[in-house]
Amino acid sequence: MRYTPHTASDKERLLHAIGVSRIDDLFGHIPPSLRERARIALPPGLSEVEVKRRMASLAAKNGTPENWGFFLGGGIYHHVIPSTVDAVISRSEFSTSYTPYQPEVSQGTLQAIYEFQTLMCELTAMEVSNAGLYDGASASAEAVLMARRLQKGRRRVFLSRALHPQYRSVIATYLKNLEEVELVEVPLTGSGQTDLQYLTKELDERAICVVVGYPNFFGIIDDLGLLHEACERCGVFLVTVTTEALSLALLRPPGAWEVEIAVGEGQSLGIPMSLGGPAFGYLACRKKFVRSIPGRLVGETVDHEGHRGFVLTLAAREQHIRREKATSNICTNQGLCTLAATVFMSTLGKVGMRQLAEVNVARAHETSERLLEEAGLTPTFNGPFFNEFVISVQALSERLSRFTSKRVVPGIPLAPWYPELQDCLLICVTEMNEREEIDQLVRMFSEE
Amino acid sequence: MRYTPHTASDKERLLHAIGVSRIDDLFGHIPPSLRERARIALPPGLSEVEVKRRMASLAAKNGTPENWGFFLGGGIYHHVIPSTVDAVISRSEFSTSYTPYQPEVSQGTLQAIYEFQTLMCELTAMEVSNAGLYDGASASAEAVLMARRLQKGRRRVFLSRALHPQYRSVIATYLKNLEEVELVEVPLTGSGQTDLQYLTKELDERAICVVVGYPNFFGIIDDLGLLHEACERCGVFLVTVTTEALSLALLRPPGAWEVEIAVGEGQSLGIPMSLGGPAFGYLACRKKFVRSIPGRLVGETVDHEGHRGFVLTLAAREQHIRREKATSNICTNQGLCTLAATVFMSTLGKVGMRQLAEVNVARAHETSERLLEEAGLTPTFNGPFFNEFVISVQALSERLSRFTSKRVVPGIPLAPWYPELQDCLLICVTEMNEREEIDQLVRMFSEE
Amino acid sequence: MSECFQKSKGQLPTPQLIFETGSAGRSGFFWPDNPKTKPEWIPARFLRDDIPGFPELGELEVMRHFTRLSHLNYSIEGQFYPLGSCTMKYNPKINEVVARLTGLSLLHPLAPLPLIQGALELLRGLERMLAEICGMDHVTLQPAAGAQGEMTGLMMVRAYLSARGNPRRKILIPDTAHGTNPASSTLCSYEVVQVPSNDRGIIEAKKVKEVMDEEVAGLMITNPNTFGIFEQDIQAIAEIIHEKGGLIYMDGANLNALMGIAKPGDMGVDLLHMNLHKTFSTPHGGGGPGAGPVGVKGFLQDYLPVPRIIQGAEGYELSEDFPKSVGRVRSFFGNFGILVRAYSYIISLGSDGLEEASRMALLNANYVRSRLKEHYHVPYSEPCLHECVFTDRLQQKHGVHTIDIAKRLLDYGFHPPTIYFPLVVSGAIMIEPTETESPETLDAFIDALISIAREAKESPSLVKSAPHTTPVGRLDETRAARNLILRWNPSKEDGK
Amino acid sequence: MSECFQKSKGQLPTPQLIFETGSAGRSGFFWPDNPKTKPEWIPARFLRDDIPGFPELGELEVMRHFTRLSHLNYSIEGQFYPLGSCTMKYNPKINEVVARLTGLSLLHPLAPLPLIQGALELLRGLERMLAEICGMDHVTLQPAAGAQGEMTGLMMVRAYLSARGNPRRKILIPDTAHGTNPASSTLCSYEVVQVPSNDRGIIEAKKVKEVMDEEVAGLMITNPNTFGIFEQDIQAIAEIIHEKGGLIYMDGANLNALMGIAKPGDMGVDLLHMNLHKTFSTPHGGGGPGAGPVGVKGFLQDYLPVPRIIQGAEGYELSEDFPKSVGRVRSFFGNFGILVRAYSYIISLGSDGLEEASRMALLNANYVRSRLKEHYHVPYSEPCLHECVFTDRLQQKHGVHTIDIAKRLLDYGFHPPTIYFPLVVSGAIMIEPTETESPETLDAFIDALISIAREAKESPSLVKSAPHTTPVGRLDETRAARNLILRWNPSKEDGK
Ligand SMILES: Cc1ncc(COP(=O)(O)O)c(C=O)c1O
Ligand SMILES: Cc1ncc(COP(=O)(O)O)c(C=O)c1O
Repeated sequence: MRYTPHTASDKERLLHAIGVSRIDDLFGHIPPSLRERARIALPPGLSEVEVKRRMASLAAKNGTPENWGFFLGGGIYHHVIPSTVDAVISRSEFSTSYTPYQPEVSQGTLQAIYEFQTLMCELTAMEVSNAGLYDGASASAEAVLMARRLQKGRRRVFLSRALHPQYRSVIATYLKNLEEVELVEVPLTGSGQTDLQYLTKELDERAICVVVGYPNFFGIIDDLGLLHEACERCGVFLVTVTTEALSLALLRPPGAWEVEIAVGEGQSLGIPMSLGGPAFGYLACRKKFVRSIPGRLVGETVDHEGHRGFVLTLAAREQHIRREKATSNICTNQGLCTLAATVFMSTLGKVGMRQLAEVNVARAHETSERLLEEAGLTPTFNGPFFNEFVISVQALSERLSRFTSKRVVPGIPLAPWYPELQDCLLICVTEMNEREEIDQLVRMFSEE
Repeated sequence: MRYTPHTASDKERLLHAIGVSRIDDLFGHIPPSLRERARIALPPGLSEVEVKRRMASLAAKNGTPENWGFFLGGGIYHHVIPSTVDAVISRSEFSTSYTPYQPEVSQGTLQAIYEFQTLMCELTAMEVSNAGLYDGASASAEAVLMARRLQKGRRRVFLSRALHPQYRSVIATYLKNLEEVELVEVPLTGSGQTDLQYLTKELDERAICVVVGYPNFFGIIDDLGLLHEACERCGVFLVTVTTEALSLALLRPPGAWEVEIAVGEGQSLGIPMSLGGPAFGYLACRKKFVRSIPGRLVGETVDHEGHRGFVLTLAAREQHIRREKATSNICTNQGLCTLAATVFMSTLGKVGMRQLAEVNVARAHETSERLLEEAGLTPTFNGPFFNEFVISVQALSERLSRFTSKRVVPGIPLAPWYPELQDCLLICVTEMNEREEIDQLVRMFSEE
Repeated sequence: MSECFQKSKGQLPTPQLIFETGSAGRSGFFWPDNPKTKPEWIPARFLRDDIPGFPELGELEVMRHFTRLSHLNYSIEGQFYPLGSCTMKYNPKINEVVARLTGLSLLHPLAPLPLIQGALELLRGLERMLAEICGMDHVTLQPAAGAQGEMTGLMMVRAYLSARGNPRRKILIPDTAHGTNPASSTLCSYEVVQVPSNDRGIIEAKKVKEVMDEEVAGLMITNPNTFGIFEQDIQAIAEIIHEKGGLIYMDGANLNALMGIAKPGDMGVDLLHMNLHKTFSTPHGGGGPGAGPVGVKGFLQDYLPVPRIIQGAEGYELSEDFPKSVGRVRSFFGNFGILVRAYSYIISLGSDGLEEASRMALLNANYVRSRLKEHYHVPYSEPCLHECVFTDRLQQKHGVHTIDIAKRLLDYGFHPPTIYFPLVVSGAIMIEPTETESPETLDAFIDALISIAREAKESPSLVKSAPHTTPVGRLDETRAARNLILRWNPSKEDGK
Repeated sequence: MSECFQKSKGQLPTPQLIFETGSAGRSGFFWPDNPKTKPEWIPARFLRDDIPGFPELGELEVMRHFTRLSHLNYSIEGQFYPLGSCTMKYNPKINEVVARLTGLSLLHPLAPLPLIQGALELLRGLERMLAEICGMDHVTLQPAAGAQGEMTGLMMVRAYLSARGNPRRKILIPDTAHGTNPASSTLCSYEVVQVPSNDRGIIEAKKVKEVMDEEVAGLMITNPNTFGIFEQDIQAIAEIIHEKGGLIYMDGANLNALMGIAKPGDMGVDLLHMNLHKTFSTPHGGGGPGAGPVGVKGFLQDYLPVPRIIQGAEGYELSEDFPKSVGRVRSFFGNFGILVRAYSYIISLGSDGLEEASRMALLNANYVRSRLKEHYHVPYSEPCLHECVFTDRLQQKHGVHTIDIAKRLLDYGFHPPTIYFPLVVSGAIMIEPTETESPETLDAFIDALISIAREAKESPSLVKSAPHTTPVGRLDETRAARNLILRWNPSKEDGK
């Protein structure tokens, strides 16, 4: 049998030691009515060769940037992954270990998490970071829940309409059953930014927090300085959500704008797109909020000889100690993905992170400029953007099918989420888009 | 720069410590005439992304069993490779270590080689095995050289015409400059075996050894019992060469026929075809010949506390000690490939090795039977075979082009090496050939 | 390995942090062009300086750093990992291979449907296979882990009950439950009512009856429970709950005990989550990622989270058009890469393989239990399924506690079991060997535990001061929590 | 890691052999059908019984066994590996990725040409790039390693000279040469005449002149030589050799010192081999596989081994139609998978990268030399290129020898340098840091060596009894050679 090493005589021996004669005796106490219907109706097991063939044939039915012109972003990005990343996370010492509850034999994982926490603090310019959450969307929801815990008595949560629509849905799901909370949507301005005037008007002492994308779903950079000012006036938390973590290597980080909580999705940092998961969410905040943080934290300490070592700490916030009073229900998180990000950030380092971010900005802006100049398209918004932007294309859906026939996906149509943005396309350009690919995009948009 | 960690200030610091001001000063003593012309005219370096694209585009110009019907053997076989194999040999502790000259910190490699030696002894039923050689062909040549050392005064080497033609070429190359050696080719019988009658007649005290394929190049099993009898009468060594190592899991092994030296190619044991390399050659023999063995040997010993440990041993045979008197010039061998084979054989084990060999026999024979019955083809030989066989196909080359248009490679045409086997095709069927693939082969041969 | 050496040499007891190595200006990344952001693209006030404290290392330094760190970890492929409730079984390497096929790993979740048909076929297939294994009608693959599955499930309970007029206030949870159960309940605004287990380690129908009323939304039950004991009364309990209009949510984290042996769907369970990173053998990765699909009976299907995969005219489609749905619980479609591994695992094993997996899991656990029961106190005499629980009662009289036994096991080269859980048993030692361990490994582990039981008698201080051979000694956890240092600080080292 | 623990605990000092574990009938392999060979297919007398002694393990046991073994090894990605003459540089991970592309790894060497055009294009490209780097006209990629390259080269020398009437009898080889040089000469029936190096560590033209005559086929010279010293007289020597009709064969194992700095082709070298597993960074794999391409000047091209890649009308072709060729030196086309890695490495670095690699290799070696020269005796004052040689002369007076220094380095977490080679210097310690090591690593290594020099004075017995911290202690090599045990023996263990 696959992966069970027991031979017939092994079984005999074990049964004998247990003192029963058949394996069925071990669960003889399970009601027969259950036993009778327990048989699983699935095909017989496959050899590795057959499994590989099956999976390869499924894989062959999909399209990837390897065989399609590819300009998709919207929360998941096609970025370079240095070969160090997979080399490290494939090491079974990392991939097949458990949550580091026994610190003496988990220093590898623990130190790596401590390094991850440090890197995320530096990247976001925040004081503390946890060890990671499921994804950017649930991290946003956790941030709102955390803000709510810290802002007792308040009940309104403002979500920018420029926040990733799926993230807004997830936040809504998480909050739905907390009846005292009210979600308010902050409209957009013509530059694709969060409407500051609206906020200034609406914010008051009832507000828990304002959640904005940074950059937002349209790739656009909101002015966190002004937003934070508006929030601060009424003691409202500003929560930033970054779906494109790479942007923080270049943009003024949330911490520099003094936001209270900065969360985001880490997929850009060395993790393949993988249909959107697994990657990881991160949550960083001011140190004074540390006891309200959801998820794991690793802290530095010493052993009995005074040697530095690392342990999971402040566990009293967590479900396995605090149960119904925990700061979150999260247990298994996305450990190996945060390790991938740690290796990614370590490999690129100070120099490489900046350079990669600049390459993204340059390619995206050059492409945008060419689309306006050479293809005569219209920008939907005029706010500054990182590596994605929205353009308006006449007869979009018709054009899209022409792109498909040429094996190009030029972007994400926005209408399903933003009815007001009919015929608008979110185009993402990263370092992975080669010159010829961009040329083709411009050419195809130029053709009438 | 790629893979050199030196920053400008690192360089400054090192130069200062050395006491020179420029790196060029370090090789100022190299004649200027050489310096002037030293510039390498190659394109600039590429990023990982670019390298991957370049390599993928080269790879895309090739055809593999993943996208072609594939019945090629002839010394390199498409076999299953359990995923354990790559998982182990990718571990950098194995792949990035050096030859285990420092045993205290190389016990991993040393023990694995010791296990390899044991496995090869068991597989061949010989008494000792070395740690591997370059490939089956050079291992054959080394076996002949070894036999020559042990059979002083003799000078004739008999090579079966059924021995892999490339191996015969390599043996000829290795022996060409040893003027006293004479190569004699032993003809074939109608059953595709080595001509015993010829041998019985020709062998005498001048003969060093007879080298035969087992199975031979046509997949056919020579009767080693009769051959060894003929050799033994005149004190001639019988050397067997196995290109399809998997066959030894089922066939009576060379040692059971009392051959003196058994060599072969190990590619079948867990190593991808990789255009024929790297894989490894092996050489096993009777224990009394051990001091004449070429290549490395690992032996068991103890440390100062009496704990078992392993070391390279009998190094006095080798080039780094014995120099021009060494048993061989081999130094770097194919270490990681022998490790792959060790993992392969350990994963399959006693049960799996046998099973896999039986599957090969069954598929090859069933295919052969169907080609004769359903497609009406003629077998070229009638000797018993393992997983490849020769059939005669009228108007072969014409038919081959039809196969090519259907993306099937039905076998290896033999005419280039055997002019007498015009229109003969060597067809190999392994466990990797699925039923549909075999059906297609039979169908295409059945079409007129 | 070097760390071991260093430890025994008394030098460099822990490796450097990645921030403590390297040299200014170094990078392991090479990119041919280095453009600069123009002010007309992004105004300067939105830009930052370099990221302070980020590492500056070459590629080799990065590899060496993490390779060395890896050597400080225990892992399944290094040794036995008998963590109760965690199902640390072997993670087949083939799954890692197929998950890395670029046709699966390079998919974009917002790509047009024709580009992801293979992925949707896989997901649909996995939904069906999981439903069959559990005896449920529908499955959602979205939840990222067991806890998110619980939350999703409870939201469905709430939505369903709300639709029938009253979401109700309370959830019954046995005292043996995992901490995520109550924590998830809170997230759904349910108040937790703890149901005590009896002296056989299980929940009795009559206890449930006592607390069940029309304000109870349902029962969250783990089966087999965290003692590894089958909840004998489950069918009767389900009747009681159902009669009063409540639902049965099963925590399926221990499904590894049940495959082919009993289907939750036949026990009266209305919905459950599974931990693919346990029963379905995706690697734990030092803490994730996992996946926590939720299976439901037909009457709950309208409440499943969106998007759902449906069969359309031209292939699979994604639909959000389920007005009763609890909504979206995470972005995109869940932890796809993990789902791929679980799919590959299930088709590798097939019916018989899955059943054999559970059977051998039971055989191994019972063997451990029967060999250790003379040496360690067994709190419950009930037969166990896939895991077994002991306590430190016999050792306490020598002053040796569960934590000491656990740490001493490290010296024997074994990872400790889960300890101090379930909470209802004092000093619990919970052992789940899983089916992938050989009898010889179990024997070596059992022998180590027996030897420790002897040491506890004969030289308790040896046990109490363990571990003696790990890269670091027992760590001061109190200090970590009091004097919080949660990140390396550049100023500390560089004197900046 | 477990082995370290076990060591310090004094139990299980070495792991079990794979044959000592498992259980009869177990296998890590699963295949759906299990047919039996019919007697009419293969007569029974040609069949064997089961393979005695073969392991019987599950997949997890296999993985665990080899994972544990791996932990007993030093490796580049674990620590610095300053082996002189071995060029243990970092092996970029990207090369491992591309070498595993199935379009490269699943190619059959006897497939029709249209199926291997990409492979041939790659090989042709690599031939050209290597020729450019060395300044040669043609390259063969067939030789499997340096030694086979030497043999191939000498066969070409012999074939060329034979064609001109006399293969000649002798080969001149410096006393500093690697052992493969004389061993390869023997294989080609050449008698070795050793040329002594002078007190500057190099070969003098006048020494060569003394021994050169019409019976000498040529000179085999390593440049830079195995001291890391550039053979200053090489051009003069080449003239002497050429004048008498001989050829210059260069052992290019140390090419890592020369890229972009000096081309062998400009030095009068007629042919040379390169070790791709050194200069071109393919991993050493615990002893291989490598590749030893040979570059030649135009006048030797007819003698290159077959097959050769030629450009045909419909793409690349393979030709054996070179009647003067030395023939075939191995099956198929060489170690293709290694050639792929070298190709990837070269295009990654490009001109500037290759030149920088050599420059940094020189910088690192000179730095080590300058910092250590006060502490260890330097036999030659000549400037060094990519490696440097010391001896134990200063330590000998305390009874400490090279071997002790080497073993003591293990306690400091470093792999020892190459020792007792080159043979001409007594107690040689040959250090080749390579370009991929950072100055910080060099400093740590140098500090360790300085500390050992101090220990040699102050506590020589500590050094002489090293290593103290390795999984096994100093091993009894004499016993291994006297009481030969070259394989595990089933009968020994099972009492069969
Ligand atoms: C019984 C039980 N329930 C729930 C969970 C939570 O699952 P996860 O860690 O995947 O969120 C666990 C995991 O440890 C568990 O053991
Ligand atoms: C100087 C020198 N020449 C030749 C060789 C032989 O090369 P290979 O080991 O690849 O056969 C070596 C390798 O160690 C070497 O260092």
